[in-house]
Amino acid sequence: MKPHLKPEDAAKLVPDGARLMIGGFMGVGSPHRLLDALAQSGKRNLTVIANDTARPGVDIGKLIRAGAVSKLIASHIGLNPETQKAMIAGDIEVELVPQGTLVERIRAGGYGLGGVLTKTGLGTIAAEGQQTVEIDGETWLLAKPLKADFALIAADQADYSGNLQYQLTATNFNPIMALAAQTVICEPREILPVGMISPDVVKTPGVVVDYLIERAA
Amino acid sequence: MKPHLKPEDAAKLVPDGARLMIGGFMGVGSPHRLLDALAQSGKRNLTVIANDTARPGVDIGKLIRAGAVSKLIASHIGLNPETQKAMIAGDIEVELVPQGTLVERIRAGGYGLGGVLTKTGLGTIAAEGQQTVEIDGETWLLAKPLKADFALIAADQADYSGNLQYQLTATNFNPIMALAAQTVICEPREILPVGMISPDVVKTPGVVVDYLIERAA
Amino acid sequence: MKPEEIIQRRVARELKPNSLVNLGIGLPTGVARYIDEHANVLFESENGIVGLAAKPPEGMDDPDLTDAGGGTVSAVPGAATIDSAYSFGLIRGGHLDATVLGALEVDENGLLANWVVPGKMVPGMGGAMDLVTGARRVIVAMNHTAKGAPKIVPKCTLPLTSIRRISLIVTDLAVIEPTDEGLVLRERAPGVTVEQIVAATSAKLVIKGDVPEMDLGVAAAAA
Amino acid sequence: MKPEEIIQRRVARELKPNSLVNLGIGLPTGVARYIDEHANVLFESENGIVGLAAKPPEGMDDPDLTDAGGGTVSAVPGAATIDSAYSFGLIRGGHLDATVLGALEVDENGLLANWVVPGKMVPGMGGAMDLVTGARRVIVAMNHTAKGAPKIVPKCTLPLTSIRRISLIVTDLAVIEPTDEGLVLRERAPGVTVEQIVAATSAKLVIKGDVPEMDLGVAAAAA
Repeated sequence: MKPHLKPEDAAKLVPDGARLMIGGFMGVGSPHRLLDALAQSGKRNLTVIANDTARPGVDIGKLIRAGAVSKLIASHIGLNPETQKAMIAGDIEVELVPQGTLVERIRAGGYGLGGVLTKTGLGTIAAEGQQTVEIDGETWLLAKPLKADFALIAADQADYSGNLQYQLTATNFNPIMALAAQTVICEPREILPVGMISPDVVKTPGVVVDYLIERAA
Repeated sequence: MKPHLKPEDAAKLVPDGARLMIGGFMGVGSPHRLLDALAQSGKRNLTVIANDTARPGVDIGKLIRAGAVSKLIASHIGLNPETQKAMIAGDIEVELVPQGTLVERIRAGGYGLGGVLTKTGLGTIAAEGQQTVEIDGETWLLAKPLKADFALIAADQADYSGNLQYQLTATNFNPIMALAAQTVICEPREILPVGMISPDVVKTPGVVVDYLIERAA
Repeated sequence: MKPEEIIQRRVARELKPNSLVNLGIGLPTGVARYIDEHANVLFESENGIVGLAAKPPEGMDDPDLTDAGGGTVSAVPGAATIDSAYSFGLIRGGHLDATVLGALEVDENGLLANWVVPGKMVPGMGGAMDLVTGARRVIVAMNHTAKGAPKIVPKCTLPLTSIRRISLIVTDLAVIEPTDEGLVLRERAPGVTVEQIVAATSAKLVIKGDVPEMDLGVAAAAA
Repeated sequence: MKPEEIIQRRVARELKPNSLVNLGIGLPTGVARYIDEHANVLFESENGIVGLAAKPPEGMDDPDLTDAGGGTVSAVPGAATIDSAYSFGLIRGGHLDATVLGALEVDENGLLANWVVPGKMVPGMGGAMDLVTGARRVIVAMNHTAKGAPKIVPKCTLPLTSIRRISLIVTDLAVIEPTDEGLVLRERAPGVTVEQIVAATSAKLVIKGDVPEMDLGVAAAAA
């Protein structure tokens, strides 16, 4: 059986300065209770890799508001003015990455690839300082792998052994991040006995998950 | 509704000299009836991209026995001596690719990537003549994308709109190949009305599938 | 007819039956209203769904079924949900037939800037760079001018979204196609003259013979 | 005890509780027999399953549930099936704790050749190169010699499977660990002398002090 924790105890596993991947897309499919606990725990200097920072004070936006984040790698912060303000003030170093490139970089990290080659961003300011590769006379942009200390993800169902299943658009970055971090903590909507999720529906095998967040009391 | 065909009519769509991706792993998850029809149709000069060629006279092994294949890109032919014999005789040009690299090359083709960087095969004869890329002083092998004219795949269930679901180890290369070919022909075990496969269980959205093979009469 | 409706109706006519389309948040989203429902145009959203449909009835929304803006949506029968990697596989791999998005500027080379105003607005590119680089057709849907200033300019002053030429520009005044010869003026909005379009455009337009009026798919009387 | 059983029993003791392991077809597959079932070692097969189990009862097999050799298998409760890309993501991304596979040759640098005999046998590498390059631990399980000829050699004469050094060699005679100092002889099979091992090995072995006998997890009497 997979170790299971209360959100506040999971938050304690994360040290100041940790590099986190956080699932979700505008908060949809983010580990809500875990982010609550983390924002309240007074962490500092976190690096966050995520699609976005949701809205002010919501989900990842809570970490931003709490001043817990010093570095952010994301594709979009347009709906969270607090993140933009912190970036302009120099409180958060922000690396903006095209969304498709961001997810491939995370996947490359999890899959042991040295990177992938893409056309996205090539020739734009988003490619400045980045390596290009010539193949058969064509130029491609190298997207380098991303890895993290922790992946904080959400799932719809988990079983006791940590097998995960996701629902609808709450899937997004979660299954990709589950492979790219040293320690994977998942907050599922519900936890079921082993065998209750069909092997074909499992999208993340439990063997890559380290901790489950217990259901709310 | 997705166009649906008998296997023999689907075989007619494939011209001599076509480049085919064929799903399956030792025949498991291969489009059995479609391969039957194709082997009987007297095609010549096909290029086949597949994990393996199954066993003599079985599934892709039927195409080999029929002399339909002039080029093969695969990871393993050890269980089909007929393929090995044809290779040694010079009747089939065989490119052997590590399995993980093969599937990433197919995925890169389907995902619009210029390639992926891997350590697999680096420094071995399997890497001869291939491009390497230096990143931060480390050497990686470039795995270039593969695409095809046709993907001939199998699924467990399809719905009328071509949404596909796969089962157990019959999944293998099928969902990856479904994105990497101009024309995708799928032979499902059963075909169901739209709405009978949950959106979360669909692994290949019907929009990338071109034809379904009808059930056996 | 409001400028927005002109744009949306005209873009709707660009979308082919059985095609897969991504509509940007805002004005482009409204294009869906004007698609013939029998045409079976399938909408996708880069946060992970193929088969997006309009907002659900009040009280029937699900927080786990949303569009790229985070708003709740519904879905058509036969929809499929996908992870972010697969979603961008569709977009970048040439499986998306068309994307419709807004622009800050488009230039004579057909290049688009729509993601950043340095020093002022830095929202991030989200999926815009992927969409503009990967979709088979990139259709810009925008007002012809912003506060009176032309948005179709000789050369983008803002950072580019992609170095790939877009396919078509549809505004409240005109339909313009970027080609090897430059920006070809294809159509005028109802009642708008070529001279008005030229005046509202700082880029050079290629004008060949008679420029027809847009067909908005509505009876002339209704327009 | 048969040579095969010695190897399988000894390898079984290398597999940690709660780890994910890939067993090659043939001799390595038999390692599973000797794993404590409470150790919760999870087996995967590169054709797309995590949680592989032994052959099903006659008549209860499913043609869609197979191992990498194409033979039908069963699965443990909580198994997950995955596509080939994900499968090699696990293997290449460092998620596989150990792979156990056979070898044609292993050399003093700990390099392995196991996929081709040029001009004679060209089966293809299948997943072998990925496994040897990507798994956290690579354990070679093989007979010490082939028809009397040493398989542990100064330098591989056959094409390498990977330029990565393997973790451990387990044979019917010895346990040998490739290290920076060379091939260290760690253990002897029951009743086998260091001299016998050295005689059956053409590579140089590093021998430090007393070399203990393998613990095969069976009572001495039974062995």
